[in-house]
Amino acid sequence: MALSVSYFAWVRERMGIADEVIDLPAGVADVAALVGWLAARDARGARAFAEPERIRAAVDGVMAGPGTAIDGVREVALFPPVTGG
Amino acid sequence: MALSVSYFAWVRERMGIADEVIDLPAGVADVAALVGWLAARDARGARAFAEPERIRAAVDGVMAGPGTAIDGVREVALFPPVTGG
Amino acid sequence: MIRVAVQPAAIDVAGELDLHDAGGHGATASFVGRVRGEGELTELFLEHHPVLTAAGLGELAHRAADRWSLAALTLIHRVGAMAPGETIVLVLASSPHRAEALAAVEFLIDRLKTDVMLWKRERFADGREQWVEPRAGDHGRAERWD
Amino acid sequence: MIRVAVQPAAIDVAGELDLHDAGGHGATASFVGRVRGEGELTELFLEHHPVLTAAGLGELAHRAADRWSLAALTLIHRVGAMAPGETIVLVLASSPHRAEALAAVEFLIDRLKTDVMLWKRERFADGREQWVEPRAGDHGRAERWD
Repeated sequence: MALSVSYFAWVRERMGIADEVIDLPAGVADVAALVGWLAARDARGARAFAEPERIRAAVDGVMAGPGTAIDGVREVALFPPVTGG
Repeated sequence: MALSVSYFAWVRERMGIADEVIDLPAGVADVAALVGWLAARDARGARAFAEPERIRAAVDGVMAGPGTAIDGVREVALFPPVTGG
Repeated sequence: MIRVAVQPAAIDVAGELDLHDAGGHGATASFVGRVRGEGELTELFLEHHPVLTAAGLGELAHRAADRWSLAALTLIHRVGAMAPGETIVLVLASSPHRAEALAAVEFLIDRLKTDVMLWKRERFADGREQWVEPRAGDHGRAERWD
Repeated sequence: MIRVAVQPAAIDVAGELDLHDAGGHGATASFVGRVRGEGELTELFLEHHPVLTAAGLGELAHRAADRWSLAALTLIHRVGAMAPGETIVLVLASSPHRAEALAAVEFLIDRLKTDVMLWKRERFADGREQWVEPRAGDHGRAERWD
């Protein structure tokens, strides 16, 4: 399944890219699993996602938790807690 | 004793003057007594001070209550509750 | 910097903001009160005491500056006759901390209604005039700060 | 009238105030957040999401408009690189009732810190860069509104 994944702030810096299209293996069913899969994939992912509790996500434009399903979605954004205002 | 008395808002309108100097008789010792004396003095005073509970005062530039002594003070301002802001 | 004024001239909000901003503070909260044109109101007249009104505003400003950590404070009240849409009062408070700037503005606007010698008179299209009565809620809001 | 913008261009506070004021509302509360120049900060960079940042601001604005009786609401957030003293965020809320205007501004500025996809990065005189960490107090302030 092809999934668009985008990264923001220090997650983007550590990944070295702003977005990519991933061919997601079966069994990676929710946000937490995606984060774990990215952390295990390579050194950049290991650095970006070393502390999964500091990662927030939006799934198809809606704020999501670690347990949010990603089956059939088009895009996931991964980022640190926001600091606007 | 000569006392400057000034009036504001509808108190001023009902009195028909903005300020006056009063030769205060002995025994008029506090703000409440002054208001009562003005109400008894003439028709304008009776109209302006018909409801003494709606009158506020400043004595020599400091907010004062009905029991504030006016013995020896230079000026008293009499006015309705404020409505600024 | 504390700036307090009681003035019959129109309040120049953008100009006051520029003056106030000179320091480049972290957070600026403000309040602008304007004459509402409800019920065919044609004029609002604001009466003041030549000495005590300015003194009262100055005291409020200093009380706010004692209570919150403020880099700058502006408190301007217009007096005399004004038309619907014109600005009656402007409060600007700046602080490194947004919560302090917001609290100071709220304190000042609440207290202005109850603590400063100012009286509003309304004139309507039919020529009728009336002095504004204080609203019960104003005292409740002002007392929150005691 | 609700106006929401996410822009790399400088925020024109006086111009926005004029736009917002067009209706001559009773009470206008505002908040201006600016880049502080502490600790030899030379640049603040604000990263945003091309779609979700504006959507989040729009949602917040409509939530405020549902909750309080507002005649007008302006919510402008700057993004990209900015220098100390420049304006990051502007909130303007007008209402016939001052308490509603003030509450709406406070709600929006609290929620902006926690609900909208924006990330701050600081650069210092020695070339060092760091992403700003959220402050524990921000979440406490934002949750007051739930």
